[in-house]
Amino acid sequence: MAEAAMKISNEVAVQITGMNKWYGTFHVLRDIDLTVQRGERIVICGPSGSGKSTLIRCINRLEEHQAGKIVVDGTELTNDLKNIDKVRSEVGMVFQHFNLFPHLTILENCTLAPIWVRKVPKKEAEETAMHFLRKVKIPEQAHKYPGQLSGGQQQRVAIARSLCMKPRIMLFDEPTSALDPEMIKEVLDTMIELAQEGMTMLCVTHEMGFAQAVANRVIFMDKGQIVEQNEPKEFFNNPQSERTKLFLSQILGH
Amino acid sequence: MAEAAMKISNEVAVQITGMNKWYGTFHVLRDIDLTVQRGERIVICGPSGSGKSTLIRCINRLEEHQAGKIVVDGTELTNDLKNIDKVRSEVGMVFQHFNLFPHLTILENCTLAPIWVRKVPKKEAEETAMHFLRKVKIPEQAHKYPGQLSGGQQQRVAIARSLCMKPRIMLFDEPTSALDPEMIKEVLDTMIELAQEGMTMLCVTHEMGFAQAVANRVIFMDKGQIVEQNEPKEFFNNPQSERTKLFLSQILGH
Amino acid sequence: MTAYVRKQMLEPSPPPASQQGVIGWMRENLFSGWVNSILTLAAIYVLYEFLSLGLPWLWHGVWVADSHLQCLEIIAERFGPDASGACWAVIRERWGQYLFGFYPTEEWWRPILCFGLMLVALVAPLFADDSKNAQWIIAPTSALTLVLLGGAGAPLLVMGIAVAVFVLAAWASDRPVKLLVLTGVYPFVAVWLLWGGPLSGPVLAVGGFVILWAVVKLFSGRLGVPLSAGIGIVAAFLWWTVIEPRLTASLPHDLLALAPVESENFGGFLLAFIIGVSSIGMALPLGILLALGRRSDLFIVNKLSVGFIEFVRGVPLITMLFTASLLLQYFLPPQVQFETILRVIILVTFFSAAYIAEVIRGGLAGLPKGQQEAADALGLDYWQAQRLIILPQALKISIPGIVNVFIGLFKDTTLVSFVSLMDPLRGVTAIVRADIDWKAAYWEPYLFVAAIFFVACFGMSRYALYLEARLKTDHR
Amino acid sequence: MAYATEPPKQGFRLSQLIYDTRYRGITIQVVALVLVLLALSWLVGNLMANLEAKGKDIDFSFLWSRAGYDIGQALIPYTNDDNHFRAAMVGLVNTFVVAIIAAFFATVLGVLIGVLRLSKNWLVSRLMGLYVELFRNIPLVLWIILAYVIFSEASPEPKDFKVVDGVAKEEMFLGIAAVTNRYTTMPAPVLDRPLPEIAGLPTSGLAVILVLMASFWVLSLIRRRATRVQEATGVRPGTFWPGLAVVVLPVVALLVAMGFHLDYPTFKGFNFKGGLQLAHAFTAMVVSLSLYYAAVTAEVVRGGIQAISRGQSEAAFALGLRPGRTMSLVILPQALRVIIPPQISNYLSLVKDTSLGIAVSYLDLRGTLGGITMNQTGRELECMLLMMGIYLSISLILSGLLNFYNASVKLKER
Amino acid sequence: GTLDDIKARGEVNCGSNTGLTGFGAPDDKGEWHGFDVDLCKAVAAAVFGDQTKVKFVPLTGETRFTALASGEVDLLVRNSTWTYSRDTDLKFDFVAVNYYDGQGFMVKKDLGVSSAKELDGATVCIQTGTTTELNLADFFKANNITYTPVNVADDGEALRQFTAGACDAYTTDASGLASTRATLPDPDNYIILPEIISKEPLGPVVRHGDNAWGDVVRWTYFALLTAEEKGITKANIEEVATSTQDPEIKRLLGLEGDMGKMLGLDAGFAKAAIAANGNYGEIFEANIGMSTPIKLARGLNALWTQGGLQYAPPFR
Ligand SMILES: Nc1ncnc2c1ncn2[C@@H]1O[C@H](COP(=O)(O)OP(=O)(O)OP(=O)(O)O)[C@@H](O)[C@H]1O
Ligand SMILES: Nc1ncnc2c1ncn2[C@@H]1O[C@H](COP(=O)(O)OP(=O)(O)OP(=O)(O)O)[C@@H](O)[C@H]1O
Ligand SMILES: [Mg+2]
Ligand SMILES: [Mg+2]
Repeated sequence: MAEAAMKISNEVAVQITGMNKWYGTFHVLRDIDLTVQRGERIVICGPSGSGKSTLIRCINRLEEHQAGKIVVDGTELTNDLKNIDKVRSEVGMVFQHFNLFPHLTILENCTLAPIWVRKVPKKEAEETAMHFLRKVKIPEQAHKYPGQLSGGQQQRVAIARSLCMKPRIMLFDEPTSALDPEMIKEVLDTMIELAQEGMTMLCVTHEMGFAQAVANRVIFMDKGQIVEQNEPKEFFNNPQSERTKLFLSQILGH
Repeated sequence: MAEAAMKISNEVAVQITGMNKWYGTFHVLRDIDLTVQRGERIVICGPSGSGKSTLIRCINRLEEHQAGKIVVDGTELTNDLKNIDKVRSEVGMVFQHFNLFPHLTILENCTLAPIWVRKVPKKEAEETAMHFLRKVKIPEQAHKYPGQLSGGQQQRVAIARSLCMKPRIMLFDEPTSALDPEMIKEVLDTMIELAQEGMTMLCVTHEMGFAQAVANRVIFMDKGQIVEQNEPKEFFNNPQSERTKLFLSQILGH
Repeated sequence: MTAYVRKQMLEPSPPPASQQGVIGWMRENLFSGWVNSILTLAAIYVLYEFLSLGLPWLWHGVWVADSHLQCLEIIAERFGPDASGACWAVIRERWGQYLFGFYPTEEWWRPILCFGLMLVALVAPLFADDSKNAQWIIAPTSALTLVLLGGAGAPLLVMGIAVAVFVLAAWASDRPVKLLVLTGVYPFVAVWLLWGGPLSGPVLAVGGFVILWAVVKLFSGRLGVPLSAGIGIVAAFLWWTVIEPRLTASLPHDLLALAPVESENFGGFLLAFIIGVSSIGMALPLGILLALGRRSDLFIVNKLSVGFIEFVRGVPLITMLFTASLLLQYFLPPQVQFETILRVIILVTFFSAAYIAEVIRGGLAGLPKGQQEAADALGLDYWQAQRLIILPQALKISIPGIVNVFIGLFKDTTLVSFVSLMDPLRGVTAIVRADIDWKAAYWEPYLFVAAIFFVACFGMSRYALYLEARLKTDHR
Repeated sequence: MAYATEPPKQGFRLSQLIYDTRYRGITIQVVALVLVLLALSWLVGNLMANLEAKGKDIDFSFLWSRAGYDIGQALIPYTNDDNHFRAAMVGLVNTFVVAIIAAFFATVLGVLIGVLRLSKNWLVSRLMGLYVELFRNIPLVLWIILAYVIFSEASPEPKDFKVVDGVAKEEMFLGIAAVTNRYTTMPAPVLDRPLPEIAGLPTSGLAVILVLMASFWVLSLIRRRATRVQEATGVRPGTFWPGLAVVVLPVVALLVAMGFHLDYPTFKGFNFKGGLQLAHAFTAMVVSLSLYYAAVTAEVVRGGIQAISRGQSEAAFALGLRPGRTMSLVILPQALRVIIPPQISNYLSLVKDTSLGIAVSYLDLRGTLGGITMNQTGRELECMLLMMGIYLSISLILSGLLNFYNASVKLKER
Repeated sequence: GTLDDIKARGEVNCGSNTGLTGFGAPDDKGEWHGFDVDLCKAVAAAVFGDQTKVKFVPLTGETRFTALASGEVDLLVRNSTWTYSRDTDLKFDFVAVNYYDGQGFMVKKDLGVSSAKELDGATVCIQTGTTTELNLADFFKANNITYTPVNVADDGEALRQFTAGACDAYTTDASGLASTRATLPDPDNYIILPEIISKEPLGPVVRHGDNAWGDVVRWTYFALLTAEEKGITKANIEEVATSTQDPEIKRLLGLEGDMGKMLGLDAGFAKAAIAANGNYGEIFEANIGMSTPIKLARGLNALWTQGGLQYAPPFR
């Protein structure tokens, strides 16, 4: 893969400072500071329950943070609904369990948000949708329903659906962990392609191959904190913290 | 593996002539002719939907054929229930999804049919069952329930369950395709052992290693017809029909 | 881009003050946002209104009085002339009728023992593989039953037998399946206990079933189950109609006899339970057959089952009850006469069979097709496969549904008052109010009955939920 | 024997009836059919013999003889000179009126309660849970009786509303409605210039319904146009106000043309005059059925919403859809598939449960045809048959609807 | 016939009121008492010589005739009015009239009404499935005034409605009104209007066509009447039996002739019936007479010798 193709600008895409979050009295995220440049591809890993999902869900306000500041693309996330709408239409998200809408066809899944949120004419929305479906290599499934597709295909539809909103940032929450091994590859291929086109990405994943191939930075979280972050090569070959070492030995030993 | 150990007698175990079957108006099996000698081990392969499962399900009358003749062990399969009962108690079958009875222990799974169909005393049935469970290497699980076993173990129980009926012919319908890779081997080993003891076997599978190791004959089906059959070596190295070549290139290329 | 390594792990800190303690809890759960705040205030207002209406009335309740008028006098005297209050004295005076109808007071121990035994008999099918909960049911049930038996003045011999049975049950509860014998004989024991008469009655009745079983066992190999069952039923019928009456006549009448109790003395919750439990019990086999019939691909069998189920489900229970009490006699030979309660049980059995059939059909549909195929491949015939493989699993899945059918049915037993049986809601209440002393007691009986229904039904529905949850996690 | 060159052809043997898969099914079915027919003929034979012995016959002509009794609540014209058939129809209409009104309130309340039960507000969700459990676990008849008793025991007498020296003992609700211990009174819709009746049909009401149906048709046209505009330009023109106008204005115009106004009940002499006076039997039935089925509906609604996993709304939010749109485009279409089938069954039970009006002598179908008529004419068999037939038809129609709906919304799967 | 069935069964099935104080209601032990109930007991005594061999089936106005027609009960003693159509169309036999009644109205005193004709526009509580329902419709029609019916299932419910004020007037048989009024805590606040709008001959009912059984009931009843006429009471019956010289009494008590046999009963059937709860007058007084809370006068139900209508044909 051509590393050169992926360029990082100096613009800031996401800026998180001193962010804290509690569930009840449980302190899930502690003093998170994170700056993501436009075009950066960040992989987040860490043991289960360390707050990875919560962190990226805070970025498009699926969860509310209680202290600190999150600025996405220049818009600060507060209780202001307008800001939240703005951020959400700039940020795409792909879930572990795809969460496609089972009562709509693939095409309708992809055009729903553009039509109702972006107010794009239907025809145009459908063209865009077909474009992205072609990109994820399943244009011929456009008129089927999600239930008729395999898991890998569904996840690719989920990616296409996000892309149809033309987001500037994409969030992935363990996009491949609910898939059978043979399907993981098709989804990762799609994500790699996306990365090569310069999309800003935050990706929670344990696919270390993927991290090494495309990430600019790997972030290791534990107990709600960012414990270590580094370039993938350094991170994998020369982890600094004890915890990181332990974690890596576990997942790579697998 | 000692090829010499597997001897084929001249007795006919299964004789299928001019057999046809339709689902509604859909012609699934077309003019099937097949003779299986006692002691033969036959592997059936072919693309999905080609009628492999239907063929072997016809042999113990899980499906009814509409034309032609099927004679199993000298008994013709007609509408006569007595014949059907006879054939079924001579023919064991192992399914893709094991189909163990979840409300019975492993031992009960294995003794159920001998007790109720063969009218064997319980004690004797249990001894036989333990014998075969030892053979498939899980005697220690006898008092557990199927849900407590791994997939590979379950499939081995399914094989033992069939064996307890002392069948003269065994049918396998993709016995390993629902298993994780690491478990496939344990099941295949059991099957190979069975083959070495001279059991007549018809096996639908795409495990080509297995076919090469134990089969006397490989049958390739497509569109409800037997397209090609040959010894494994010949079949794999020197396929005759175009379709076979295409198919082999696909599954071996995988 | 900078590499970063955290030097010092942060300890969790408490959330901001606004999220903590009672205040935080209230902010979170009661006053998050103005919609919620309004809802909370509205809810508090509604609660206040209800409590201010009901509480004083309950608080002013009078438990001891000879008549409703006296109640009113006592309340006026204690709480002032304008105070209103409940007159629970009517319940205190008449609770026996609400529970047992006119069942003779000195024989109350019989229904009590019956009920205790029922719970123990149910343990085997309901907790077949859950010995811990089985013990949990058996222990308090036994204790409570024994206490109640003592309270009702049961004879010492009976107490002894009860103790023996419960000890036996407790001993067997490590593997509740062992208690299935008890489940099997329970119906006959219950009939004997409730209606009385010589012990030979139920024993001889069992004989019919034994004959049926023996015939099926003997002939099913050659003739298939349906045919041999038919022969067995005919044989059993002969036994019941021809042989049993003669035997009964020739046996001494007072052999281990309990004082007979007439059906019309049954009333109150005793009646509700008898109708509910026996209908469900008898509906179960019928429901299974109907469910199998509905799934069958034999055209006529299928249509007959569907027709029956849809007919029963399409007609209100009350019309069925009217039919039972008013019209059934038209369809029977004139010399055949049996009691209303029995007829109601039969019709309610049909009624619940249709609903149970639907529940079981759901259970059957929930089974993978492979189970039937595996049974076929092993050479089991249709009835063996159903009995050994399919039904045990389908029934297990269906138990919560069946419990829910039972709850519905139990509530519906109140309708039998419209065919002149003494149900707890209207039947007993009408009798109580026919007494001049209690003519004006409107609310108390209803509330009392409502409370009992609530406790019973709520308990059972929780039990159904618990089962459902357990089935869900029961991957094993 | 010398000619036996080919195996003897197997003829039909009796044992094939049991052992041959082709015939065995037929055997079983024939046996079952014969048994059922035998049982039926036994029953019918008994019936005939019994009727004979009692000198009765089966004859439906009593339906055309004079009923002779009055029905308090008759929504179609009826006097005691009309025949039993008409009385039965009055009862049937009463059944439907209670069922429809109760179904309406049960649905509205049930949805509300079901949604509130999922509320994040602790107190509210607990209260709703209490409500649901309370109603579900106590027999419906008891609720009916309780409602009835509350209305007649715990409400003031009409004369308490009499204004004496400028003050009344009891105030009317908003000055237009009141619950008294005799009846519930509320404003009555009155038409000054109703359309002439044709063949006893309430044409004015039918006209209103027709106009409403036409309005809704126009509304759907407006919506379709809005969708077309949206598809073309991306912006959906507002449909709420035009829609409201289209639905409301024609009906209002028609009502005004027919001289519609409300007749308010007022207290005159010893009683309320004017307005609608609803009998307690009716109100008790409506109230208790509504409340009871609201609880049942609430459970269905809650189940339906909970069945749609949280992931669906999160995905919609992540795509930038607002909560309102998420509800209407993503959650509801899916939840309805889960909710509607059991809800149709609930409606079915509700219709059947109107027969519990017997507890308060509400004269529904069971009260007229299966009650007074049956009793006065002694035609219990005929009346029962008719009644069962009618209930059965209603239920078959409803379950037909259910099947149709199920087939039309089935999710496509692999 | 029915009589044989009853003998085979060992008890008489009697359809009774679900609970009308004085006429038929169970007490807190489940024992049935009342004017109608005692007639049934007398019949049981006549058939079996034992007045306890009777089973009471409580029936509402709506279910009573169906129950009788279908054979559910052998005898209906539940203040049922003898009418033409019930006798012919419903195929029943009214074997006698044990109570001459008429339909009346009860209102609250403060309604200020003194005649039923002033009830224009009133709400009237009425039990469904009764002749009163039909009479009411006829009465208001004849007087060209209107009313709103409030249907109730039984007497208890009617009373509750009426006292709660849910209806202006309660209409039923005058005897029922009296019995109901008597049980109210404040009977003086209620008045029974003078109009009797119908004739209500109440009596025991059996199915058409089984005259043997009808005769049993009829003559049991007449035996009670005759006993009153002849001064035979529960207390003195034994003494009368030993001392009497009156041939009719002798026939009645089975001391002479075989009257019982003609009915298919024992010779002493009438004696047993009378001994059960006394003669007609005793039963009347014990259940609904002036000494009870119900306080009904004999009125029309006095013996013919005392200016009433109760008249028994001779035992001969
Ligand atoms: N809604 C919630 N309420 C309370 N606690 C929660 C909630 N959601 C998550 N948590 C807790 O917060 C912690 C962090 O959760 P999170 O899902 O972010 O972890 P994660 O790193 O994504 O783990 P995984 O790899 O298992 O997905 C966990 O301990 C979890 O139990
Ligand atoms: N019950 C049925 N009714 C109608 N068509 C059926 C039925 N069962 C199978 N078929 C069809 O018959 C054809 C052959 O099915 P079969 O299961 O025998 O194929 P197969 O070779 O075993 O395929 P696979 O490798 O996918 O198991 C397929 O096209 C299938 O869709
Ligand atoms: Mg996570
Ligand atoms: Mg297959």
